[in-house]
Order: sequence, then structure tokens, then C-alpha cells
Amino acid sequence: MDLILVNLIDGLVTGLLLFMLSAGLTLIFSMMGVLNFAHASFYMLGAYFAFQISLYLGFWMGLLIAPLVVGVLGAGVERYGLRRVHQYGHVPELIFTFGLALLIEELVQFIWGKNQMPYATPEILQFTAFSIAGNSIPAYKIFMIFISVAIFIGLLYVLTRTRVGMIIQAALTYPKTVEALGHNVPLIFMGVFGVGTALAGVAGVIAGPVLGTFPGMAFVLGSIVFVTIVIGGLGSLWGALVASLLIGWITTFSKAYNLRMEDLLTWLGFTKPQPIWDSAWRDLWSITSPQIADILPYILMVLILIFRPYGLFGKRDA
Amino acid sequence: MTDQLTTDPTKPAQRMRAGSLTIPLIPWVLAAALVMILPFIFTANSAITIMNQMAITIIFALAYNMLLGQGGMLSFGHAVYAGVGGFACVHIMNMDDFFSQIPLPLLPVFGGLMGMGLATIVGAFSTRKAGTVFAMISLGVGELIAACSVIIVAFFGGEEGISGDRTYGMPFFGVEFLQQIEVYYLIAAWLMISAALMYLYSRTPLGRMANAVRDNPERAEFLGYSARWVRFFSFVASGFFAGVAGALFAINYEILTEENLNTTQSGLILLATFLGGVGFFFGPILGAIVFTLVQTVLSLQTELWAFYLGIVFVVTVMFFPGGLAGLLMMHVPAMRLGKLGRLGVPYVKTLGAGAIGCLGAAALIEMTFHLRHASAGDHSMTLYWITFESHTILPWIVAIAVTLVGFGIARRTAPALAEAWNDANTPDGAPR
Amino acid sequence: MTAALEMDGLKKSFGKTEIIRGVDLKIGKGERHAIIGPNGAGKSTLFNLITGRFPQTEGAIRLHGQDLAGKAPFQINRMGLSRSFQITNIFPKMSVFENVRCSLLWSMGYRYNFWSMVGRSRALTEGTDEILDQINLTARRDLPAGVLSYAEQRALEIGITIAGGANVIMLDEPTAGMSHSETDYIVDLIRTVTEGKTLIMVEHDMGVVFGLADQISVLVYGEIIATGTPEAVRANPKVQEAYLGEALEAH
Amino acid sequence: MRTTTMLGLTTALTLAASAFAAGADTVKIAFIDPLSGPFAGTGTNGLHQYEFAAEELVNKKGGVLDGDMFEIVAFDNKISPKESLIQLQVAIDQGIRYIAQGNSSGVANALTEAINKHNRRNPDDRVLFLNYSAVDPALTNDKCNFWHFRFDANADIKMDALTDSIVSNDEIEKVYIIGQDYSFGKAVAAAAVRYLGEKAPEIEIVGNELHPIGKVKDFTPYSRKIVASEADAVITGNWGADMVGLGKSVLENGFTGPIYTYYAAADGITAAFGDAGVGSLRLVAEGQLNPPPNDRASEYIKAFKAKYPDGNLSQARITNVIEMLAKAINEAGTADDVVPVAYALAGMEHESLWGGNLMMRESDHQLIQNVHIMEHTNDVVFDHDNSGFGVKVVKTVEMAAADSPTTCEMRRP
Repeated sequence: MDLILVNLIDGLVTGLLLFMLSAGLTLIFSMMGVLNFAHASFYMLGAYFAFQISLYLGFWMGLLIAPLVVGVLGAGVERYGLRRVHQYGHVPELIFTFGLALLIEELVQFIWGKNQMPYATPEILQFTAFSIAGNSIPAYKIFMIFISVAIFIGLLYVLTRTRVGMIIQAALTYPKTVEALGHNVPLIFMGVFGVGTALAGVAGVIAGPVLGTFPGMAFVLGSIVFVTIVIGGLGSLWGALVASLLIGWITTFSKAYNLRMEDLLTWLGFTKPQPIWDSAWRDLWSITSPQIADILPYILMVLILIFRPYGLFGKRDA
Repeated sequence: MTDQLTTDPTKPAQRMRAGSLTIPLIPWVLAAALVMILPFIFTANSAITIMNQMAITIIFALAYNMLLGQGGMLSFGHAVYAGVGGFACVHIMNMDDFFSQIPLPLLPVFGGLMGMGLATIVGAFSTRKAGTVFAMISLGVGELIAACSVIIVAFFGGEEGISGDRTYGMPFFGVEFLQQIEVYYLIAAWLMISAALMYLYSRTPLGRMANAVRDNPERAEFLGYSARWVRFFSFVASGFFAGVAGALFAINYEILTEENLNTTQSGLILLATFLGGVGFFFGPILGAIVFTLVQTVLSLQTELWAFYLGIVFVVTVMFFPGGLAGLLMMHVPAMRLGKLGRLGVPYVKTLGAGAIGCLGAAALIEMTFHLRHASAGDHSMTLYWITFESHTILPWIVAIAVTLVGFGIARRTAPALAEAWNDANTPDGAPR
Repeated sequence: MTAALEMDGLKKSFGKTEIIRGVDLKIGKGERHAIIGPNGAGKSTLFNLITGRFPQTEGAIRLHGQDLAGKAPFQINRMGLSRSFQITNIFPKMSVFENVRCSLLWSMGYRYNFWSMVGRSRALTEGTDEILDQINLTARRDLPAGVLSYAEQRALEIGITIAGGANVIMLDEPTAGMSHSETDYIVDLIRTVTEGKTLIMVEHDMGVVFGLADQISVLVYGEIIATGTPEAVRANPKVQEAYLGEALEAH
Repeated sequence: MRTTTMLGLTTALTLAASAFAAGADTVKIAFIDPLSGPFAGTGTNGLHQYEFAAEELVNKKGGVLDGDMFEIVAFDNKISPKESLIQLQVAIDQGIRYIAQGNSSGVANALTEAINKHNRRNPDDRVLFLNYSAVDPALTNDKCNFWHFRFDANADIKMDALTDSIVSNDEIEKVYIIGQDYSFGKAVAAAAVRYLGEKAPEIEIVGNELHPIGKVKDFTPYSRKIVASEADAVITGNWGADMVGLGKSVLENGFTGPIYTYYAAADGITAAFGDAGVGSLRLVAEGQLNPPPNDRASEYIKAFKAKYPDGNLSQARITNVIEMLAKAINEAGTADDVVPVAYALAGMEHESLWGGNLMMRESDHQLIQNVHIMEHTNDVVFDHDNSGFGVKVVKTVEMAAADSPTTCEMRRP
């Protein structure tokens, strides 16, 4: 069916966007061993910065500059914040990033106010790339796919084919040894944190126009990003990719098709209580898949954590 | 080395031994007296409402700290246990026949049992691991139950929540709990009972082992304890007291809604607990008090309250990971040495100036905010009881000057404070 | 009479690497048994297998005749086996007293008790103080364990290990990283506190081994190549060839 | 340590109770709505409209009774029912007798219950609840009480008008209903199904679904379904970011028919839609801004925009609240005893600043008024969000649902 193809593309866009966030987050996690709760906040900052820049210099300069600014900010947070908290242990680190997320949200409201920003896609991309059975695929979506894939390939190349990548990979596993070899490990950490947040910034820049640029955008996406990397396996780049796409497609398809709990329950052999409106289970029977599409990732995560605590691609001891 | 080990073993040990056998009663008596007297000092209904809220938050924060501080488990979804306890209690309030058979003061027991029941189910799988896995499961379960609150309308009442009437319960010695003050004493009684029970819990073998598992789960396993079951029992106990807090919420507000369950609520209790300090039993109490005041009182003064709270929180995590309680307890050595007084003047000099600097900075923030977001014709603003024009240059100069001078003095006097601090923490006669 | 601890064809592999390649060993009750061997011989792995930290790949371990397969560390501990660690493994934020008290709780039958106050139990306090006395840490009783000196922490580690009253005590390099005087002190300590118990230890310091042990097993590349009294082991040519050589001559 | 805590507590609680002294010559109205957090924009804008209305419509005309002025006292409820109840208590302690609230039916529900209980338990300081925006039908039906007055048309009344408009449009044969998964979204969907079934059974409802509230990141899959269903019109009760997200996504994916909404104007939404919404977005609401109903209204809007250039006169009904309250206080001859004021309000008829008559129905305290269907266009005199776009009335239902049934059984003191 044509609609399946359309949904596959839509899900791919969602998934790849999620991947841009989770890639940075999982890099940071494998480096510092801490989940950065403020990661989605950097995504939001990316969107806001790009919006502000686009007012003066246009969308493309925003795409170029905003992630850099976000990356520098991120590196600053690592250098002056996290590094300090690191000595107290993991839980305070987690709590620090949690507080930072709150603070950034307040800061954004302080500067830009509470309303949605009129941040729009560039005019050059405002056309329909192609249509499948009457469903138009906007050019901007193709552009999003293109950017995400380019970033993934670039990341993979840097990590596995370059000297810098080797040093980073080594520093992730054996920081002490790498330090002894004369590399500046704190600098590497700061750099990785900066790059990770810059990636989130890129995601913000390209997602801002389609998903909306408003103070709640980090909160909406925030926890789903952790869910992604937990499902994928903490610290695994491939896991992040697979989990992102999985979540993208699961949510897209469950929204696109009205699967009803009633059918499932009947199939399982339950009989519908009558009259239904008077039953304590009425809400369970009336659930449809679009209703719960966005909480499915949480269900998936809890199940995975119960049966495979290290995620799909994670190492056992990670 | 060996002479270090053979110092006279009797003296300090004897002193401390007495301490570990008895439970200090004086603070508890004082606290109870304070709780009794407070409504006579703050008689307004709104003050009592705020104190009720405070007491509920204290119980919840203490319950939360059973996990975070004592068990080392970071939960991002603890609101659901309080929430579900509260929802259960409202449902009980609405069961006319049953509710008229039980006195209202017993209702929190049901809330607690409900919270405990849910914690038993969730804990059965979430406590197998601590750390990130536990945190993420708590987040996932929290999000799930919060999402259910708008889907499962039969129990959670949707976005409007469900409401009941506390006065339909069996009169308790003639008291029907029509007035806020009666509710206050009910909540206060539960506050004292819950706090005492939670304190005593931390002194039981299980409570001690919770600390051990927090510090070193592997070692605890080699002492015969299953780290998982220790965590599980802590989790269940915490669920009980969270449920009690939820029940008291139900009694005080007579309504439970989605906001009692959502992740924001879970995040706030983490904030309050950490702000107060997770390392000491009374930390969460301080945190809950300060936090409630900020939320209900500071928010009347400025709409930027959450911004300030965010700053304070981040600064706390960065510089005072022990929270307020940790800050206070830092003074214990100096107090033992009887040299606390020596810190007074330096404190006034540095912290006083620092506080003025903070007020100046806050003024700058408020003025910037007013400049950016107030309606265009609206140039006058009121700050610290002074009304002025935010678009003229003078207030800015004043605010900047106050900020700079305040922080400047604080910085200047900081070395003296550090000196005084060292002095106060060094026994007299000891080599410096 | 069943042995205190018995290993039967014990094997352990990590991935494709076989670390323990079939260990058969019987340790009798009341024996003081040292396991020695060159670095990488698998001594610590053997310890971890016995105490349930890792599951074995093949073979059986029996404690007082009971199979330990699939048992978690805490279950093994409850059967009367207790261990110390090569890297100091205590509760650093808790006081010395609490460290020891925690290790007494299970054996004194408190289990998951949440209705009685630990401070109220005279037996518990006295028991703890007695242990502290034995390990000479009474003066350090109320300090956080994390601030103790290294040797004191090692002493505490041993205290925690013996406190539960286990009759099989396993010590993993109890004197690692210590000066001579510290070592002497710890050896004396071990000798007194393990009186009447089965002691199994891994140790590099031959002075300690020969001072404490009445049986020695030599583990090389995951296999026991010799077991016997110190004298017998010392005289065993295989051992001399494989590992001891000069070290023993020098003694 | 305890002393410091005590000190802090003392100062703070004194602060909380400090504004005790109720002014002798003011009638205070507590405005309890979100002033911080995600909905602060809407709340603050509402507060400005209240302050402006009180100043312009009452105080400049000499106040009520013998010169008592209206004063709006703002309380931030962070859109939380719990905080609302605390602030309600603070307001009552300050001697305030009139409570205005509008954002979120959940909060309104909590408040109306709490006020009902409070008035029963404390007959000496009763308060009135002036609900200016919460549209859950239950508030004037099953959950009605004597102290609650609703000045907005409720969700059912609006849907009645909205479906009238749909039925009169011959091109609409298939309708898609989508909304947020909570009480209001469900109420909208249920009302749409009911009214369409009654009025035009031939119109096919090709989709009726709910999505999680505030959690959807990307509405594309929903839009695809809507487009694939070949619906001619969409009905949604969405608000805030969910409204913008859904609307933009539906339009982007090639939907060209009308989108009937409740809340697709002002608060940044008008600006966010901009040109894209022209020809599609329809809004059902009271209060006519375009074309300007009369000179007085035009003057009022101009004066408001002069004072709040960034503000929106988005809730026209607020002027009705202020004018009718003033009238009721004058009729009752007292502002302190709310019972006669409530009796004066119930059944009151009034001519709105925005044209048309108003009638506060006595049986359920629901204001009966003209309800308009408006469209999003740039052909306006007064725009929203300073975007050049605004809403223009295209159809009016006079005194909508004046004889609609109610299940309210009101107990009067």
C-alpha cells in the first residue's frame, strides 16, 4: 500500500531526528558515564539561536552558526559545571543536568517569552518534492533526511577512520592510559561534550521550523531521547540509530493505523463487559493506538529494562 | 603506624557510645511543640493552608529521601506513589457507606497501603539494579502512570481529576474537619508520626543496611544481604509514606488531579529534597519548607520565581552538594569547639554584602525582564517596595552599582572569612 | 568427614579464554590454606567463583558438602563463607563502628528487620565493640571509614570479613601494598581472628604465606600443579620449575 | 539551625499574610490564572484585559456604589489545581470576594468545588466565582452551583453553532474529528457526533480520534490519515502548541478544506499560522472584533492596543464580566455580601460592548450570548499578535442555545 511507504518516510524523518539527539547523548554517556538531562535543552537552544540568527542573516547562516554557538555553550557547561560536579559522583551529576534543563527552559522564557516563535522553513525548500498517491512529501523532509544521514556518516567516519576518532575511542575506555600517552583527556572530554551538544543544536535548527519553536519543545522531546538511548543500549552508537528508527516507525505507524484495544482484547478471548459505559474497564476497552502512540516508547523501555537491562546493543556491564 | 592504633581507646568511644544507644529526644519534643504553637502565631487561613502544604511536602520529601539519600536510588517518578495513594483516598471519601464508618484521621493509612501496594509491584522489577537502570525505569513507569491518568478516566478522573468531601467521614471525637485549623492538626499529627517512623526506620537493621547498600552494594552482598531485597524494602517503605503524603493531600485539598502524578511533580520533589540536603535526616525537611515558601510566597512577588529557583538549584548542586543541611552541619565542628561566635562578624560582612549583591542582580534581572516583556506603555515597575520608571537610566545605574558594590565587598572580605573559618575549625593551641 | 570447601573439575572461561582450566581441591575444616601462583594464574578468578561473584562454566563447588552452583554471593555468605577483597572494599561513608555492625546483622538474626532499633541491642553493640577490639580499631570507632589509613582500612576489611561469624574465611591478598611493619601487624591479626576457622587466602608475600598457612596450593595457568604442606610444596620440583624458584630459595 | 529556619518561616508567612488590610474603597477581584510557566502568555494577556476593563469601564466612570473602585489582584496558579486552591485561600484571607479564573477546566472544576465547600463551611466570608473561559459543559450542568457564573459560551453551545455552520455548507460531506485526549477534547468530540447526528445524519464522520495532550512531537501521521480519509472538514478542540502543530501539519500535507477550531487565535497562534491559515482556519467564539461592531468597541480596542501594543484583545467576554459585575453590585447595593450580588447577576440582561444582548440564565448561571463563526484572514481592522492577520466574523448565531436544556439542580441560600 502506498500509505505504508509514506509512513515509512515520515517515520524515518522522526527517527533520524531522534537519532541526531541520541547520538550526541550516547557519546557523552559513554564518555562521562552520566545521562545528560539537559541534552534536549541544547536542542531547544539550537532552534532559538537559529531563529534569532535567521531574522538577520537568513536560515542557512542559522544552520551554520547556531550549532557552533550551542557547541561552545555545551563545552562551557562541561568545563565549568560538570567537571566540578563530577567529583561528587554520578547522582549529583545527573541532578546537575536535571537542574540545568530547568534553568535553560526558564532562561529561554526569560529571553524570548512564552509564545511560539514564527520560525519557518526557508522559502527555497517550500515545495513538494514528490507525491505518493496524493500524499505530498515536502522537500524540507528530504532535506532533513539528507542532513541527518550526512551527519551520521560523518560521525562514523571521524570516529572510526581518523586519528582524532581513535584517540576519542581510546579515551572513552581508558582515560588514564590515554592521558599517560600525552593527550589532554579533559580537553577531549570537553570537545566531545561540545560536539554532542552541537549535534543536538543541529537537530534543533532543522526541527524548529517543523515541530515548532517554543519553550516546551525540550520537555516534549527530553525524556524520549533518554528512552531511545536506553533502549538502544547506553553508549552504543548503532544502538542509538536502531532505537531511534524503531521509535520513529512505531510511533508513526501506531498513529497512522487505528488499532483498537477492543480488537486485541477480543482476540485474546476476553468478552466486552456490558454495558460498557458502566464498567470499571471501560477506558481500557476504548483505547486506540493513536491515543497511546507517544507513550509506547516508555512501555518498550520498561520492558527492555526488565528483560535486558543493558539495552538492545549495550554491553552487559555498561 | 602501630602507635596510631594503640591510642587510648576508652575516652572518645565512651562518649559516642552513649549517643548511639539512645535516640535524641529533645529535637523531637521541640519540633512537636513548634508544630502545636505555629497556628497561634500564623492565624490566617492562608498561612495554615501553606503550612499544611509544607507538612505534606515534608512527609513526601522524607519519603523520597528514604530512596535518594538513604538508599542511593534516584527516582524520576516518585510522584505516582503519592498520587495513587491520594486518588485511592478520594475514592474512599466517595464511598459513602464505607467512609462514614471510618474516622478521617485513619484515612492516610489506606493511602499509605495503596502507595505501598503500587511500590511493591513496581519495586519487584525496578529495584534489581540501582543507578541508571533504576532511574530510567522510574522515569518510564512515572510517565506511563501519568499518561494513564488522562486515559483511565474511571480511576483518575481525567484531566479534571476527582474530588470528594472529607467531612462525610465518621466524626472524630466530635470533630468534623470543616475548618482548616482542624485539618492542620490532623496533618501535623501525621507529620510527627511519619517523620518519627521514618527516622526510626533509618535506625533499624534494614535502614542501616540501606545505607550500606547505597555505599557499596557488592560488599553488602558478601555480608549476607541481598542488595536487591534491601532496595526493594526501602522502596516499599518509601512508597508507604509517599502514599500517606498523598492521602493528606487528598484530605487537605479534597481533590486529586493529573498534576499529582506527572513528572513535573516528581522532579519538584527531587529538587526540594536535594536543595535541603540528602545527607542528613532533617535535610528534606528544610528543603520542603524552603521550597514551599518559594513556590507559594515568592511566586506572589515575582513571576520569575522558577528562574531564581533554577539558579539556586544549579548553584547548590555545583557548590554545596550537601544542600542546606550540609551547609548547616559544616558548622558543627566549630560549634563543638565553642568557636562558632567567631564566625559571626565575618559572616555578616561577607554574606551580608553578598546578599545585597544578589538583590542587586535580581533587580537587574527583573528590570531587564520588565523592559523586554512588559507592555510598551507600561514603564513603571515596583521592586522592593519602590516604584520607579524602568526606561530611565537612573534605576539601572543604582542597580548595577548595588550589585557591583555588594559582590565587590563580598569578594574583598572573603579571605577574612576563610581565615575566620579555619580559625573556628582549629582547636585552640593546635599548630596551624 | 566432609571438607570445608571442595572444588571438582572447576572451569571458567571468559569468551574463548579459559582462565580456570579444571581445578580439583579439597580444603579440610580448620585448615589454613594459601593459594599462590604467578600473576594472571587465576587466583582472584577462583575466589570470585567460590564466592558467587561469577558463575562457573563447568564443574562444582561444595561448601560443607552443599553445592554452590547458581547461588548468589549473599546466599553463599549465609552458608558460612565470608571473604575480603584485594582492593579495599568497605563502606567509606559509614563509621568504622557501623561498618562492623552491618556485618554482624545477618548472623545475629536481624535479617530484614525493620521493627527494632539497632542502637538498642546491647548484644549487637557489644559484639561490634568486641570485633573492634580484636582488630584494634576501638580508637577509630566513630570516624568515617573512608578517612582511615590504608593499613587500618585493611584491618577493618578483615574485621568486616570475620564479624559475621563465618567458619570459612577467604582473604584476597590481605597484605597487598603494605610496609613490613604493617604486614607483621596484619599477619598477627589474621592469626588471632581466624583461630579455629577455615582460612583460605591468596597471597604474594611468601613470608606471610609460610608464616600463616599449613597447606599451600600452587595455581599456574588455571590449574593446581601442587598441593601440600609448605615444606612439601617448597620441595616440589614442578613448583620450583614453574614458579617459585628463587623466591623460595631466598626464604 | 532551628532558629534560622524559624526566622525564615516567620518572615515568609508574614509576607504571605501581609496584604491583609482590605482597602475600604476598593472592590477587589482576584485573578487566579497562570502567570508563569508555559501558559503564562495567555494568563498575562488575560490579566491585562481585566485591568484595562476595570479601569476603562468602571473606575473611569466613577466606580460602583458610592465611588468604590475595582481592583484586580493577580495570583499565579501555575495552571495547577493545587496552587489555585492555595491562592484562593490567600485571596479569601485578603478579604477578596470575587474570584476570576478561566484557563483550564480542570482548575475551574477544582475552584468551583472548593468555593462551594468554602461557602458552605464559612458563611461569613463567602465568595463568587466568575468563570470567564473554562468551557467544560459540566460546570453549568452536573457540577453547577449557586456561586459559579460562566461568561463564555460552553463547549456544547459552541459546537451547536459550529455544526450549524457545517450543515449550511453544502460542500461538506465528510468530517474528521480530532482532539486532545482529555475531558475537553472528549467533550468536543462527543458534542460534534451528537449534533451532526441530529442535524445532518447524511454527513459522514470519517474519523474520530484522540491524541495525547501536549506530547505529540510530529502530527504528520495524523495529517496523513486526515488527508487519506478525504474529509472535507476537520473539527478540533486543540489549543496551544497542539493547535499549531496539528493545523500546520494538516495544511502542509495538502488539506485544503475548512478546519473548525475553538482556540486557534491570538497567543502567538495567529502569527504562527500567518498566510497558511487563510481560507482554512475557522473559529467559533463570542465577541466580535472584525468587522468592528460599533464605534465604542473600536475605541476600546484602540485604547487597549495603545496601552498594550503587544497584547491581544482575545477574550472579549472579560468586558462583559466587569460590566455585569459592576451592574450587579450596584443593584445589590453591597459588594461585601455576595449573596445579593449573585441574585442580581442571575437572570441579568445586559447589552454587550461587542454588540448583541447578554443574558445570565438563572437556571444554571450560563451566559447566553451571540456566538460567531469567524475565519482567519488578513482582511481585518484589528489583527492578533500584530501579525496583520486576525479573525473576522462570517456567521452569527444570535443568543445561541438560549433554550438548551440543563441538568443543573441549583441550591440557593
